[in-house]
Amino acid sequence: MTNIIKGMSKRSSHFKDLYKWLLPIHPVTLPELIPHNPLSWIYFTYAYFTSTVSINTIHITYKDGMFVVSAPAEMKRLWCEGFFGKGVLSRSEATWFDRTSKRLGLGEFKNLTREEITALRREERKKFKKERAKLEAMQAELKKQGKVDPFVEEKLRVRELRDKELDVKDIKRETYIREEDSELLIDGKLTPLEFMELQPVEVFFLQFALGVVEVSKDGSVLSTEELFQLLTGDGGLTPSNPFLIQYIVYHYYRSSGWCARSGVKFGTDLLLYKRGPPLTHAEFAISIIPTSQTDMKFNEENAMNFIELSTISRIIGQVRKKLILTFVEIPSLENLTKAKDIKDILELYKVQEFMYRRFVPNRNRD
Amino acid sequence: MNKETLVSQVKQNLSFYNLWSDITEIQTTSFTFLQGKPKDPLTVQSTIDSTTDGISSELTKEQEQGQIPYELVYPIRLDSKLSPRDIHQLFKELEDFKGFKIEKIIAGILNDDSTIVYYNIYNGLVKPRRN
Amino acid sequence: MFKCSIVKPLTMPQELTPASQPENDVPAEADQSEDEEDLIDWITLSKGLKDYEPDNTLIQSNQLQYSLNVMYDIISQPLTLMTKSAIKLRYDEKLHKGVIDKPKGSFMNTVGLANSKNELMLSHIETIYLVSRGTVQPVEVFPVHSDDDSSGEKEEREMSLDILNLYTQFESEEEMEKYWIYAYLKRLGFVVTEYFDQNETSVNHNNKKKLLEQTDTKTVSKLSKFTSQTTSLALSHFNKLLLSISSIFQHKFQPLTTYDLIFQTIKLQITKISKFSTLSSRQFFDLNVWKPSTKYNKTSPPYADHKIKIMNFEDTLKINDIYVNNDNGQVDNKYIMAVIQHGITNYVELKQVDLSKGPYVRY
Amino acid sequence: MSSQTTHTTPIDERKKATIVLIHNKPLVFLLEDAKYLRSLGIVGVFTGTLPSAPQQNLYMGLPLLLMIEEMIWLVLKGHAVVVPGKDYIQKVYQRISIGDLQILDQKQEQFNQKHIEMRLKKFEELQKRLNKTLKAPSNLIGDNVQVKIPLTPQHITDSKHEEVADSISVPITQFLASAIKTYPLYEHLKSSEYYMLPGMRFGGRYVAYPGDPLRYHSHLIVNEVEWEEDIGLLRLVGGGRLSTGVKKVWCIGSSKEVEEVEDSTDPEDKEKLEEIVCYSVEWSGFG
Repeated sequence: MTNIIKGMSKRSSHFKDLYKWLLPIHPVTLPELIPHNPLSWIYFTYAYFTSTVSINTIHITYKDGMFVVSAPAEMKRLWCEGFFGKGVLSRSEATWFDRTSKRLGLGEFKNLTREEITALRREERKKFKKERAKLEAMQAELKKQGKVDPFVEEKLRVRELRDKELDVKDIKRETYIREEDSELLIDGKLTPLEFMELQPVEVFFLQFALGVVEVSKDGSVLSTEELFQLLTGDGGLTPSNPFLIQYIVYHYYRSSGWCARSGVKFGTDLLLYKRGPPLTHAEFAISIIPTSQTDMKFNEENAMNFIELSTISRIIGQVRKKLILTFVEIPSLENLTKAKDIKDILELYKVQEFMYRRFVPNRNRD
Repeated sequence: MNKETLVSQVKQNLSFYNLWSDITEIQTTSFTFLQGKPKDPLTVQSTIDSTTDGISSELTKEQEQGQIPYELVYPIRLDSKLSPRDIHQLFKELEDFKGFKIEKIIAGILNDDSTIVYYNIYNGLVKPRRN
Repeated sequence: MFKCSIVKPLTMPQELTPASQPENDVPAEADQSEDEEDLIDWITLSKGLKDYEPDNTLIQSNQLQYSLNVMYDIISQPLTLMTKSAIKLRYDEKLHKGVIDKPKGSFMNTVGLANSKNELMLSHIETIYLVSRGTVQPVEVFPVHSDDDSSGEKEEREMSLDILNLYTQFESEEEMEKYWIYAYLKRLGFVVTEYFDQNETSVNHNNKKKLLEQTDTKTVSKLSKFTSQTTSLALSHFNKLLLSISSIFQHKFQPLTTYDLIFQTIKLQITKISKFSTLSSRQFFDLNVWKPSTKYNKTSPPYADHKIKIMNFEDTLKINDIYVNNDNGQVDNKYIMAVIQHGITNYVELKQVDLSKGPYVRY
Repeated sequence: MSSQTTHTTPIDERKKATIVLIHNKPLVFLLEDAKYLRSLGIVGVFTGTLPSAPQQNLYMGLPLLLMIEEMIWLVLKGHAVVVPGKDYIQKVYQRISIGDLQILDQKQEQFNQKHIEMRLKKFEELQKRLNKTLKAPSNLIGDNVQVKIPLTPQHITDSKHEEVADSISVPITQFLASAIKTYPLYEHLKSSEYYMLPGMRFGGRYVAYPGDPLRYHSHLIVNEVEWEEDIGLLRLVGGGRLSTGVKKVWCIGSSKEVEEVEDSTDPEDKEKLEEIVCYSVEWSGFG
């Protein structure tokens, strides 16, 4: 979508550098091993056993049912190193502060943010619709009089307007200030209102699988077990726990190297990116279907009917992604209670994936 | 997440992401709504269901004067249940509160990743937009 | 519209039976339409001319009426025109099959089965399809009484069967739905048969397997070429990661020099769902399909291009619907589901995939 | 093949259409009936192969398949009778006499004559256009005459047929029970002048058009939801997003039960057992 905009190249070296880490942990580099230099052996051996990934713990606060990261550097890191979280006042990356500074005339004009580009495109679209409406009104008038419409030139002009590409180079940003904005400014400085919110599955992955975060609730830091308890809820763990099912799938894809993010805007559970939202479009959309070997009622409740499937598959088709139905088989309660730890619990679940794709016989004849 | 957080998150999103003005909370018997003015007027629909012919004169007057009409947003979490009965109740309470017929409520649906999507819910059948 | 029939007494002259006619008069499956094609103004029915809504103009209602008239004209053409020399099909109500005594013609390469008497036996579905497109002429023997009948005697007549009659012979709703899908695919030129299991060890299949293995090794060799990225901040925060990971995952004490190794370390052992204990009500496939270009041979058919399972739109998709077993109890990992809603069919391809191999491109 | 042949009898003068019910599928076999239903705003789905174009699936012929809801509506409004397929065929065939067959034979002869004339004319036109003499195709020569396979028993349009149909028509009550969830919504949309088609390919039970689908784009994608059933917000988002993308509106319809009908001064309202409530959903265009 965005790559039709002139003057923007996703594959610039700046991008490569900014997003060089896949996760907020980094692989280590071992020193060079030179066969004829014994010193390098010693250094190598030392490094082999001591070196690791650089980790600065990221601080997450749990309040009002939200997992919040508010330090700008940590927000940046979570975004750039694996695309975790979402700015609450942004489409994805937390860019509200920059955007608002510019809107209020506080900052310098840099690149347009994704939100601004979207707004501009919608503006252009409105112009086109207005012109088309005019044309159609004229046509309708003639039709009533029983004439065939002669507006060939006008039609072309309207079409041009429709197909016009945005050229962001020449666009000047206009400031737009409302009464409400006064509460954002303290001594002429913009309050950093935006924070990043993480999904429960993201938080648990960062803690349980990567160990790069510290989650605090009411001032105290939660252990992995306490966090697990918080996320799976009170009242005893059951095999059909919604968080568990979501997490199994999230972990399954994240640990396979996919960048997994929420798929809600397309009516699915997850989107899988080869890298992440600013670099590649999502390739797969995941719909999770919990299932059981023994509980047929559970299967019936969780199954999707073909009208729902058809809806989702069309939406996913419209945005040129592939729909994956990820079935998760839940274990028996007996096995669940026997499990020793969280890892044991998670490994009781089974997964199977099916690609669900509209098939057009007419186009599959040879 | 409690209701206040939900409402305040949607309110903040309307105010500082979508740049709506003049946002106030409306508390009916069982629901909280947000009322405000968008930066630009939202596309107007023509209603064709005969049961919803009584569009509020207040709104029409505003439109005639070229003003941006107030919109009503109902904040709701993605994992909450919503039945036709609930929607009926939303319109009913809002109409009782306002004292006139409500044509449209915007559902502000909040996901657990803080994404908020807005969908119009009309009372009755409407014609699609001419894209 | 003309109203007529081809009801004839059984004592019909012998020369009208198919065998006495030259072979080139046998209707082939392909060229039925040529004569009529110029009568149809398809353009008037094309989608592009649609309006947003009725505007009460005369122009619009005239346009609609014109389109309707064209459509009615097309539909009102006699169901099937054929020469009297056409192939006669005897419909056997008890067998629920059509029988062609002396089969001839190219269409038979893809339909029916010959019995010991060298008659071609057609399933009900095949019969009704061939009748509808005018390839065969269906007849049945009927007793009729005369108008001024007082003796109560009845005469036997060979009567041409009408389509309605054939429709009433459908044995179930499922069979009728299967017919619609069968006919839909046949009209597109596919070769379609009732489903039968094809040996998994056929040559075709083995080749496919080999191909898959080759691609797998290619991927692996590409992956092994990865070099790790450098980090400037290494040594300080040591072992927090290693410890936290090794406490949860079986981590071989080895530095994580690539993201590949990191991903391997944090992987859970998630088993695949492989079997399903409870069978679905629509457990088996319904149709085998070959592409039109296939060199199809009825006696030893090549491996089917598609297998089709028919579902109703009011069904839900459960995992035991997806796991369709073939006769050997093996699970098929790719097939077409034809979901039917009031005569309109939505085709869906279901294919087992494994995304846990990760994205193709890695850094 | 001219357009003047498609004159439809005015609605009030017309006899009822015959719907043949075969394994729960309501089918219409006569063009006159199909035209009549269309004039009432019922389109149905053509399922038959067009003999003139048997290699495609866009334009289809008779029989016409109806939805159960359409069948119920037609019977309740007195526009059609439903006959069970097998009984119907038997009854009609029982009444065929030698005399009938002779008439049919004559009709076949007439048909053959007309058809050969038509083909000859076309053949001559072709020769004229090409300005050369062609070898006449085999089906224009001699006794190689055309036959026609009928769609229905040829007595179906006789008075005998009506007798038969009336004598074995089935009451609609048994179907009302099975369609109880969807019929009220269908009826509501129908009375709002919509034309309905099955809508699964757009993600709905019905897709509704403001007029004949041959001329107009569809407006609504409609699903039925029970009054207290959870719509599912993910489904609402999906439906709203999809429909906005294809220039339609995603709607849900629900039967509001009798005790829910608010106090009304209109006595008619109080007699109503239930009322249909519809809500339309679309993307708001912002966010």
